[in-house]
Amino acid sequence: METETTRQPRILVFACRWCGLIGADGAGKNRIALPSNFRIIPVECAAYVEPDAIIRALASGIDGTIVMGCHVGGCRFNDANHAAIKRLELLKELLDATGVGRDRLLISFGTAHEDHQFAEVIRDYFDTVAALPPLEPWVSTLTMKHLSRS
Amino acid sequence: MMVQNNEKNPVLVVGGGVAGIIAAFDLAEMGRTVHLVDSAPLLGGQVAKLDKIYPTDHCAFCPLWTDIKKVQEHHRVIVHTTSKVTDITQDADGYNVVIVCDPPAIDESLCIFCGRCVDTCTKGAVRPLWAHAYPPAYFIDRQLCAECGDCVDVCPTEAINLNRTEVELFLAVDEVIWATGFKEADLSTLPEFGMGTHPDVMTSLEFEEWIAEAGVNKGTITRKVNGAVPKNIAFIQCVGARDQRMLPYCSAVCCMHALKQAQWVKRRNPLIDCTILYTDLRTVGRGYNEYSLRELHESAITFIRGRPGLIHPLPTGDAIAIKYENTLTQTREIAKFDMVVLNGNLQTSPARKAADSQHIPPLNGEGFVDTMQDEIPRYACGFNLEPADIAESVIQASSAAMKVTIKEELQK
Amino acid sequence: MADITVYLCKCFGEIAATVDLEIVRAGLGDNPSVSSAEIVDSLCLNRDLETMAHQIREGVTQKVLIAACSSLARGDRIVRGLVHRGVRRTDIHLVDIREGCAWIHAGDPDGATGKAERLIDMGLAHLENVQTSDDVSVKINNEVMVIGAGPAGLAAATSLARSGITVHVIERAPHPGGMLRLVSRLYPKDSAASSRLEPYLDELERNPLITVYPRAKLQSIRGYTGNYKIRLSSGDDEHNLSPGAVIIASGAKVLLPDGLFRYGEVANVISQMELETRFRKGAVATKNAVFIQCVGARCQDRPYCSTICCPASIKNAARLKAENPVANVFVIHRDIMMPGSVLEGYYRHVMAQGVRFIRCEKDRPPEIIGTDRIEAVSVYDAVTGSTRTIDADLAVLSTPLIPNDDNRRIAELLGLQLDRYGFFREIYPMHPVETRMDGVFICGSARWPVSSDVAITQGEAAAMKAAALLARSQAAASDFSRVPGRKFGHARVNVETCSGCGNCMAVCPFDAIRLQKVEGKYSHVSRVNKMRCKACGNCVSVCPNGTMQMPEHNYLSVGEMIRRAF
Amino acid sequence: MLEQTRNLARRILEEKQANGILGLAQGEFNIIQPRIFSEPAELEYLVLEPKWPLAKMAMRILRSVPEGYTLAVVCRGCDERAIYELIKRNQIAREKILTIGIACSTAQASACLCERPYPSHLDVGEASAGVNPFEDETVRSLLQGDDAVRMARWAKVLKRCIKCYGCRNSCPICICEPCKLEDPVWVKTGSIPAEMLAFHLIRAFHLSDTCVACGACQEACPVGIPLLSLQLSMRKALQDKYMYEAGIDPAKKSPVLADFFDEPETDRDVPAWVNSLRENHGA
Repeated sequence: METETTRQPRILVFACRWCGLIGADGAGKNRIALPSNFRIIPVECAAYVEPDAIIRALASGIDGTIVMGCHVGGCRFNDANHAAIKRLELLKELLDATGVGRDRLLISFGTAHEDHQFAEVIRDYFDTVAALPPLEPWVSTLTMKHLSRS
Repeated sequence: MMVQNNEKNPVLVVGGGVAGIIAAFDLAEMGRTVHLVDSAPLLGGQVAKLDKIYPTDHCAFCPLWTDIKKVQEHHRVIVHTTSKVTDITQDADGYNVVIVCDPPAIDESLCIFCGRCVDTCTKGAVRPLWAHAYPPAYFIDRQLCAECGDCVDVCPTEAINLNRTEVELFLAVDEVIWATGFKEADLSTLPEFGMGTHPDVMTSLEFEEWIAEAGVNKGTITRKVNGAVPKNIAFIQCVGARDQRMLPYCSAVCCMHALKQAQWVKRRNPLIDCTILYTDLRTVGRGYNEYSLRELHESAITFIRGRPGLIHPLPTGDAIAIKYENTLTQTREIAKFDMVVLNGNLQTSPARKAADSQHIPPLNGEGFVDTMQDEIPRYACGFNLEPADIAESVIQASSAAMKVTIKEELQK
Repeated sequence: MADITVYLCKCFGEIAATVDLEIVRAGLGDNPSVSSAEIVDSLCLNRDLETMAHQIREGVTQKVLIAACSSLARGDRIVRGLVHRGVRRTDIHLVDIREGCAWIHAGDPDGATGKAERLIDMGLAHLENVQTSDDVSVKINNEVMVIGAGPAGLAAATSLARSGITVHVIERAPHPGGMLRLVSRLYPKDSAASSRLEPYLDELERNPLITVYPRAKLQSIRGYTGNYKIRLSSGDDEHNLSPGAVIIASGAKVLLPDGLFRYGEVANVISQMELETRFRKGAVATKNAVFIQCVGARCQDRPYCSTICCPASIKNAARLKAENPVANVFVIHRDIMMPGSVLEGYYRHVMAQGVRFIRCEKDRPPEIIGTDRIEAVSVYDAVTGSTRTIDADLAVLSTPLIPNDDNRRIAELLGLQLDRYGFFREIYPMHPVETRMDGVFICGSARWPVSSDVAITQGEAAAMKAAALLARSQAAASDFSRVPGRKFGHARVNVETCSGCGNCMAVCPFDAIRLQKVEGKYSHVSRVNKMRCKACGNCVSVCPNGTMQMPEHNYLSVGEMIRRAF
Repeated sequence: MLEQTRNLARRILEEKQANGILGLAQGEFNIIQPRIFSEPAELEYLVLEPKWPLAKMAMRILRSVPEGYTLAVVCRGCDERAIYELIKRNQIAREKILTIGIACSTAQASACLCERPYPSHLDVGEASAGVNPFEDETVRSLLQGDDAVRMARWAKVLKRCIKCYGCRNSCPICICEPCKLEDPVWVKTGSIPAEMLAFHLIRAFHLSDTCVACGACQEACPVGIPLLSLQLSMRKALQDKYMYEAGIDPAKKSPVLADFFDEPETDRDVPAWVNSLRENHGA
């Protein structure tokens, strides 16, 4: 296992099945090369993503999280993603206040729909997260051990 | 090969655009067997070519795809893609239709999109069906194909067969719904609009494709001629429309279409100036007029009332000159633009081959389906009936489907 | 316990070329929940489906994890194939290791293999914790209630009745007809409004399936798609209806131009509707008539275009001109809104008749001249750039349609949404007559101002949708999906732990959640209406203590997936 | 001020506006503790100091009272806001409760870093000016500097946590049972100090739009973690974006629970799209 200092950032993506995931799929179809250290959890709608899940992910030693949803105005669920945006932007405030850093959560609504944009978002975000100060002081040692299987 | 269908009172829907899809789905839900015919390899029609739709500013593809999937998966809808209605005759108990299907060389149901055919093809004849085709599949352009058969050998799933022949299909249907939509009229008869004189003079659908996020430029706006970022773009309205020489009617959708495109240009690159030359800004519909106001105030788009008298590239070729009169300031002006988008030349696409014996469906002087000629009800929706945007087409489609249903009930 | 079979698809080498499936399979060996892992050449081309399904049906294994391409590619076919062969949807999980892994990490085989392992582990985590939400099935009553008996409502009612559906038409006025009773003639054919109305009235008479409730008022609406419970009063007597669907065709009302263009202050400055009334009384003799468009429309407090005022004015202008060919008839407009082929043709025709059009500017509106009765209209002609004064003995103010006052009440009763002006909001432009409630449809000017022709078309469209819904006598809640295929699931409340805080109710985009009064520690618990729930999960993410869950995607599986992600 | 309150309370009892008054009573040995005054005579024992959060107590009392019982609560600004939030959450029936609003002293306000040291319905006392918490030294030290600095400071204070759940238990809004903080899925159990991120951020975020800034959490904290500072930035964001403050109006739901049509942000209408990484997309 690579050491904590040199390892690639770990990024968790919550992708809405109807835009974000289609974008990811398109990136795959066009075989756009991407760093391998991100995982996608498909959700039915961006509104599905509990802020607690984001916090949990960061607490579990994941360095950055992305929430991808449909264009505002294009949500399949009658603008359910509006409320999601509001919640997550509020969560960013909290992350910012505590120094976890607002960039540890990327809200990407709409831009994820097209394959190249998905790739851009992922690449940019890897750079962004790599530039952030390490999260270790925040993550209890227990969790790190728990995670060290990868 | 001949196929004679024997379902109970089937309906034929000609055209797989939004209108056709909805009409087919509604009838299928009502228990009718529906044959949905489209000449393209995929359903979706013109809307599938759009990048964004007004007034929601949301991708055109997603919602359309939802409905396409619903139709494709409906057990009562039989979809005939890459097919054409070649002959249609009417008798006492309905229509007899001949459909000619030209099956694609690659069987979409077997293609796993591995792309080996693309790599082997020296002619570049193999390309993806459509950026948004799900499930993804490749498609061989027979014009470019040299029939070398290399792709057939490399295909792991034996999906490719280069010598498939046309299939003729004979259908007996109770009713036909015409939903063949529109196509862009040829502008060569109106030379003053300068179509074809410069690569950066293009029709709005070409422009839409050019700036599409799924398109070649991935959503960035550049000039065709040199790939540079344009300084300014002119959108010309009522090109060939509301014009006795070509299309006397108003194409209804172009004002909003231009507003939409201008707004997206502004969003992606605020430095590009957008100018719309219009006659009347026809923004009827929920949120449409507000949309145009938003353009005016936020996006800072220039509106000029006037129709250009001449559009011609400068001798240097680096810009296009437009000569017009601003009818609100009563001044004649000549302006230079980097790109010119021509909007409005939308005509209903032929519902049948011109060589047909009977004239089914009967068309009126402007090319729209005449629904009540000599008291025989005909059913049409979308641009076959009247210039209409997505919402209107869909409404007309459902209404046509209802009419067909009622007709059936009345006969009982 | 070991009950999950894992299938690893080589995809003709597309996956195997990058991801070392052998390593992946070896890694699965020590996973307690995996009973067996198998590598296959291709899953999608219908080869192993039957055996896979058989194994599950026979109880050899209970759940199956498929590591293949994305669901958008061909994975969806595999899943549907298995479901088609009698496997529960929640027992199958598809992990995308082609698009999402092999193809985008072709340059990094180790990374790709590692990722594939993790992805599959996450998939297992999901399968271990996934639950199935309970579905409900309801009877769809073969009745429809149509609110409003204007052109839209009548068209909807008659077409539904003709297709064999019982229709209840409720109308607040004493007689059906709506706007068709108020106007005298209709554009573009200039036919009498009565000639349009009569066939419908006959149909109402003839057809036993249609019942009209005049002077009706909605008392209460309960129930859900397929089985609404409606109480209404018609005149003095009460009625209880239980329709399967509701069509809203309540129309709109015309704005009175009070305080605009000296209306009511000088004589012969009248509104479009007053002119219609005069026409219905008989011929209107005028020498110089002026129509003023966009009165109280496309302005600050009413920025929308009301669609019908331009054609209406043009129709009446043409009629005035026809009744007195030497009369001067002007239409002062800001943009002539005559889209399409029919209207544009009509516009040209009327222009040829000699009706004259003057384009003014928004911030330079025309002025009515005259002390007690109108004498002239002074207007800035934008096209000539000059201000001119037109003699006028009649000025007609063309005002927009505005939403009815009781729209909000109806919306609250049915859980619909209104747009910013108060018209009923459709769910999406691709579905223009459908609302966020399945089984409630909107048409005519209640949705957005339209002419009688379009209203009739929309009425038929709404009827079509209602009929399509009623075509099945029985429907499961999971059928009413906003997305292709069946619904993803339904939110489920744990009534033991629900504190009734109401966050879920406030946030639900489909108004599917209600608070129910209960005895005990907490005064309320929330209840999910499965017919309305569309499984967006908004309620799940605002629920403070995880009482609200989506069984197919519950917090246990999410938490476990996060834990196993790296 | 005390006398005023007693008189008001007496009147309420005499006029049967309420069956009981919840307030602080000075018992023998000068022990001060909450008490329900049912008889006007008892009111001589009523005192106002010290600050004692009564909202949750009122909620619990009202759960067990007979039908038609009304309770009047002697409450400060924060108590009233908390009561309003509990009403929003259907934990207190509007008609069952009555408030006797008293203003806090300037000293109290500055001690609590309170922006509104007075109830919106003020009965007794002079409303003293609020304090801007962001001007406080400790708050600034925690909320200023770049991420690494802030993280280090927070880590330092949060390491002290002994996971006594005092912050949650003392919070007038926290009413859920069971609580996510005790669920191993969200917060690892059996680890002290508590998993900092998970425990504290989840707790803080659950109160994002309902925290009334009463400061009960940090007063209850045995190791003196400045927990109120976690909430301040979110409260500010809600005030700036939606002009919303928890507990001001019992009828107004949190804007975070509505879509942009019902609750547009003050500076922007429905956002065309959101990409918090890159605002100008596609260009």
